[in-house]
Amino acid sequence: MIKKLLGATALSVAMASTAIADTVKIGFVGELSGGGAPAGTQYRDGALLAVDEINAAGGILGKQIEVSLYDTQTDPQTSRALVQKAIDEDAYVVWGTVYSSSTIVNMLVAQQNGVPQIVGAEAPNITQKGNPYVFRTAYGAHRGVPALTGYFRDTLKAKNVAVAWVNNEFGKGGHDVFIKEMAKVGINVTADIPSEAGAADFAADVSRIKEANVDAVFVYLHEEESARFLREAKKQNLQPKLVGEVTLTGQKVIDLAGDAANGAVAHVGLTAEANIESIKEFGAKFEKKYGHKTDHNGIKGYVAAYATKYVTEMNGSFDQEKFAQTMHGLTLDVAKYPGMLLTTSWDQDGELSRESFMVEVVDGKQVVTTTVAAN
Amino acid sequence: MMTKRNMWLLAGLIALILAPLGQGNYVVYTLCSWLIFSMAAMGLNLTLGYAGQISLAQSAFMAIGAYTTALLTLPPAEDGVGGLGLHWLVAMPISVFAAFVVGLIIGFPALRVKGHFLAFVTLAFTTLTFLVLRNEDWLTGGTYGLVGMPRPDFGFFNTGKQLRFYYFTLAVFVVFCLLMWGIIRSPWGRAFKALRENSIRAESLGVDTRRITLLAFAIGSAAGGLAGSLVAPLVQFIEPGSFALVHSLKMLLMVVVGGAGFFFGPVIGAGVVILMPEFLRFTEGYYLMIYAATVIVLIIFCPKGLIGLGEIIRNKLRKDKKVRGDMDKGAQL
Amino acid sequence: MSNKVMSVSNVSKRYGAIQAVDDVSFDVYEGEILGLIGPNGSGKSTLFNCLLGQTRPDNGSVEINGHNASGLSPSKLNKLGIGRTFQQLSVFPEMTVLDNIILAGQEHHGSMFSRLFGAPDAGLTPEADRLIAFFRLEHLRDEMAGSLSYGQQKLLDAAMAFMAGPSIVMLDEPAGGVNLTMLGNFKERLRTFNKEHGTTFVVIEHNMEFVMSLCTRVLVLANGAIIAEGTPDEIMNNQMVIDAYLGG
Amino acid sequence: MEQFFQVLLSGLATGSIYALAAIGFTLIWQAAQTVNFAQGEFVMLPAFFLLAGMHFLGMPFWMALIFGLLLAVFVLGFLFKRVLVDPLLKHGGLSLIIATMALAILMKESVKEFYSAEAQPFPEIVPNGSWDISGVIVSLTDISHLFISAVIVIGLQLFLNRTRTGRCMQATAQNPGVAEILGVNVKRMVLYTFLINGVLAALASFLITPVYLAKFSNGEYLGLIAFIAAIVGGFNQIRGALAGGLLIGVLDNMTATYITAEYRQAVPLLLLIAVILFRPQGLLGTSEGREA
Repeated sequence: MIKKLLGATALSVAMASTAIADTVKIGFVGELSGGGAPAGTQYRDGALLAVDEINAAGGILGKQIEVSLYDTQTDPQTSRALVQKAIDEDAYVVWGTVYSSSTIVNMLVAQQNGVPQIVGAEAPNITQKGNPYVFRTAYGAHRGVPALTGYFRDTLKAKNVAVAWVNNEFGKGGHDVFIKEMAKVGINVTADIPSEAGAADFAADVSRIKEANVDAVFVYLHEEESARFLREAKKQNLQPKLVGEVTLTGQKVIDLAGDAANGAVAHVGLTAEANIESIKEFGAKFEKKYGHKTDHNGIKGYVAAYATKYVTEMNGSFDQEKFAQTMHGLTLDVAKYPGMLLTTSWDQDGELSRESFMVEVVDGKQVVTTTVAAN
Repeated sequence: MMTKRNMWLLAGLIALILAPLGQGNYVVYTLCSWLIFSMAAMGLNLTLGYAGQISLAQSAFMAIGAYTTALLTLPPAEDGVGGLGLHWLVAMPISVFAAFVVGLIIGFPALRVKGHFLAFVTLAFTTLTFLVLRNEDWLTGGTYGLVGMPRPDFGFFNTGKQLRFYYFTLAVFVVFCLLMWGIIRSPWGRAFKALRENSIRAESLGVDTRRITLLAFAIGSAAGGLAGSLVAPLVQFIEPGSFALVHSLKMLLMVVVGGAGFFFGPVIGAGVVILMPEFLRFTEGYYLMIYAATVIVLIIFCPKGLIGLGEIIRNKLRKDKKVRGDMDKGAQL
Repeated sequence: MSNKVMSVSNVSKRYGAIQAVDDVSFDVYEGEILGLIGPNGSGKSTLFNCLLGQTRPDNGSVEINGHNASGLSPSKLNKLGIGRTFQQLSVFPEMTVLDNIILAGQEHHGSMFSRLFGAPDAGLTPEADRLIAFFRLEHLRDEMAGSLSYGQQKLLDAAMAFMAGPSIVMLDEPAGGVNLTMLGNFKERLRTFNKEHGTTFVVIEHNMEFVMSLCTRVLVLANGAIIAEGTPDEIMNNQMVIDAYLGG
Repeated sequence: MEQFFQVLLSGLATGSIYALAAIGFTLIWQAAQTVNFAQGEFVMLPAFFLLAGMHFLGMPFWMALIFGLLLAVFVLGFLFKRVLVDPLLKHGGLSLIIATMALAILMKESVKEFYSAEAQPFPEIVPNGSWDISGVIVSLTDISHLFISAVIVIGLQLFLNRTRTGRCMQATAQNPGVAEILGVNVKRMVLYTFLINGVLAALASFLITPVYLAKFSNGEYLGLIAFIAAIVGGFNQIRGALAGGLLIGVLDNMTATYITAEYRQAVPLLLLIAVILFRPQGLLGTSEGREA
């Protein structure tokens, strides 16, 4: 608690000093408490790290960035109100939320007010609603999951697969894409097993997969559920390869699942473990500032802040409509724009693409096995 | 001729009319959701405060109201889940009625059991409602929910803008309060109160306790339906999670904190839950903790909630002034 | 003798090893004030509860005004014309005296719907005021019942029992905890009501003096059975009764 | 067939832990007419006491285990009774129910804010290991959960039936008035019941947390399951709560395996509703002493 209070004070001091100067306001709307806090606070920390750097280097077009934090408590309706509040308080751009269930609600508000919003959410439908003001920092499941299709078909040569997914908007998004992808390449999904968010007992799920006699399993669960699933799979001695998208091989999952995580494979859009200089450097800066490791949400927040800077400077003004226009179809090359960490492009829907990685857990560590080109 | 009470009510109404002026959209939005939750909580107050039954189903009834309204008012869709494109004025009464009927259907068997058993049955009902809303996506849009419910347009008054929607909500709120007040002071309301204060005595005076409890429960549910019917166009997005069990709990605590059994208690309770976090931003993540602790302290030391606390303080201040006139007479009786 | 208004036949109730009420039968006649007395533990409260639908007797039947009333709920009995008071204070403390009285009458007026959409007082205020005046509670009409003194609440409790115009009023220990002045007042009111309206009373009471001076007929219960019946004079001189009280 | 036995075994193992929480719930109901809506959080919390002991106070695992147990008994038994239940009993069941609901929120939020919002790994009480018996994986964890729960339940039964204190506690639960007349120190017996509930909650916590991982929200589902188990089995009996816990554990797993995963959570709830409406004394309960 003390750490938290100190953090809050430090932040307000920083703000007070910058508020005097000519500033540009950013509204950070994220999951700072509630179930989404682990993700939301990472997103915030990544973003604030970038803000410090940008401000130290002179800000955006000479203006210092002033970030106001709004805590959604991981509640979609609250997040909607808070995006409204951020906009009422003249936010130039809104950063967040990380949870898709919140983004899907609050993006309507930003759209109505013509305020660009850079989100950490990954549910496919966010960029499928024709909202010209929403932009991702990590691509949605409908981009990520297809990257795995080749792995199932060519590497694992799977004929029958199972899918274990969390039955909420996050899991359902990934699940629906996966089913379509498998149908395309003629792989049978013989066991289709949803579970509740927060589910603790995966004995039945794993047992059904075992019975289904599949070649591989696609595990699309949140981090904690992934860990519980991996442990149960180990307990029941489940043989098929466990394959995930982003979460399954996360550091948190490895910490929780222990050696049960070994051998799990995932396609990861962003990973702090990637053997890439820029990301390693970011990871070191992050750990130095906050005393704990970053994860993909930290990278997302960092990227959101830098994207805001680069796009604005390209426009030469703080015009929100122009911001959105510029960002559509934009590619930011990491060589020229180091803050992006990786070369990143956005398409006409605000969907993002950049290179990604196949990761396997070996001896409790994420190891990048292949790099997947941007799509 | 204005009684003191009417003066207060008028002052309150004027305050509500003036409150959103000059405020940003966010504040106006929050005020809207305060009024809406007040209505739901006032409905629950009928069940809890007057009839003395714990219900954890209020968010489920809000869900019934919200989804009914959404499905009736959404424009028909070419693909996926669409609605009937009806006007809110048509959709609202149907939603309220639907909540009322479901309230009767749930309440009829459930009220055979009372107290904590009713709490469990309603708790189960809320969770079941959530599961149905989530799983039956052909009707409810499942976990993605329903988006884009139109705000009602009354021709001369389009509620699309936030401020206008607030006045629309306020109008509904005032009408709702008048109706509730009518019920409370009718013989039904008297029977509700009698039931809470001494159900055995009430029964011996010919009050059919089971029927009256059921009615209190169903009317309370209908109020939940009305609130839901307003949530749909306010948020313009509904999904099962917005009506999960935790929201029922929240409303229950609103009633208790404000003062169960007091007409305007839930309005204050809803204010504490919805408006106070604004003023207590500095408490950060601790808000809910402080809130829960306050509820416990309040229940222990002042079971009548904040309104009751106000009364105690007022009586303390007045004590020396007023000596009860009938005291000496009472002593010799 | 006049008409039977209540007829109790062979009512029994057993709690574990204790036979609380043992095959009790008696009749109540229109317009009488019947006293039901007995030492502590004689079963009179249990009998009362059996008659009033609070407890289900093991066997036996009750008939009221020619209707079979066995197993009816208290609210149904009330509709059949039974008013009652309680041994413990049983008013609605956070309602006004007037509201207490109106509540006692409203369920007998109009339908469910007219009670919702009709007048808030169901048109009962004049009648309630008459009753309040009868029990001399006018000055407390708009006070909360909970703020009344003990004796006043007892009066209010009784007044509620009368409100619906019952044919039989059952009084459970009406004299308990009430001071003498008030008791005389109360007795006089009961007698007047009995005379004016011809209402039948059944009274359970400890206070012998109260019963003997009020009742027209007295039943004596001991160990769950009726051991004597008669006018107050007869009862006071009955050796069995004296034994039961002194020996019990 | 292997699948059936596999799921049955898992269901029994989880169900035996549900039973521990349900038994505590039942005891408290009997002794003090307290419906504890925070029972799930009571099972969530002791795991964090243990973790705090290990990580903040630097205790070795076994010492932290004892520390967690004692702290749980003190906080969830003694303090809960003194601070919350005693002052509220006079206001009636309604207030107490609402207060325990608020308590549940308070406990969850406190753990989240003061410890962590994220799930924490939790040390295994029992070593890993398993046997493959003709296709059915029998893990040491499952077996020991069943075994430990059985020992606790039998121990509790022996204590209640064979010791003087235990019999006094039972007399108090059945009829405090009579017990008082017979010279039983009723207040003390009620306190013992709360302490025992603290012990049961702590043990359930230590057994289930290695599987569930330590998280502030663990109690939400566990609490619900404990109520359901207690009510389905029969509110006024230990064996009822035991049977209810096992039944729900098995039923939950069987539903997920053979019927529906989407409506998995619905099955215990429907069972709950059916029992409350048609057999409110519970499947094994007797109707005596159950005035709602």
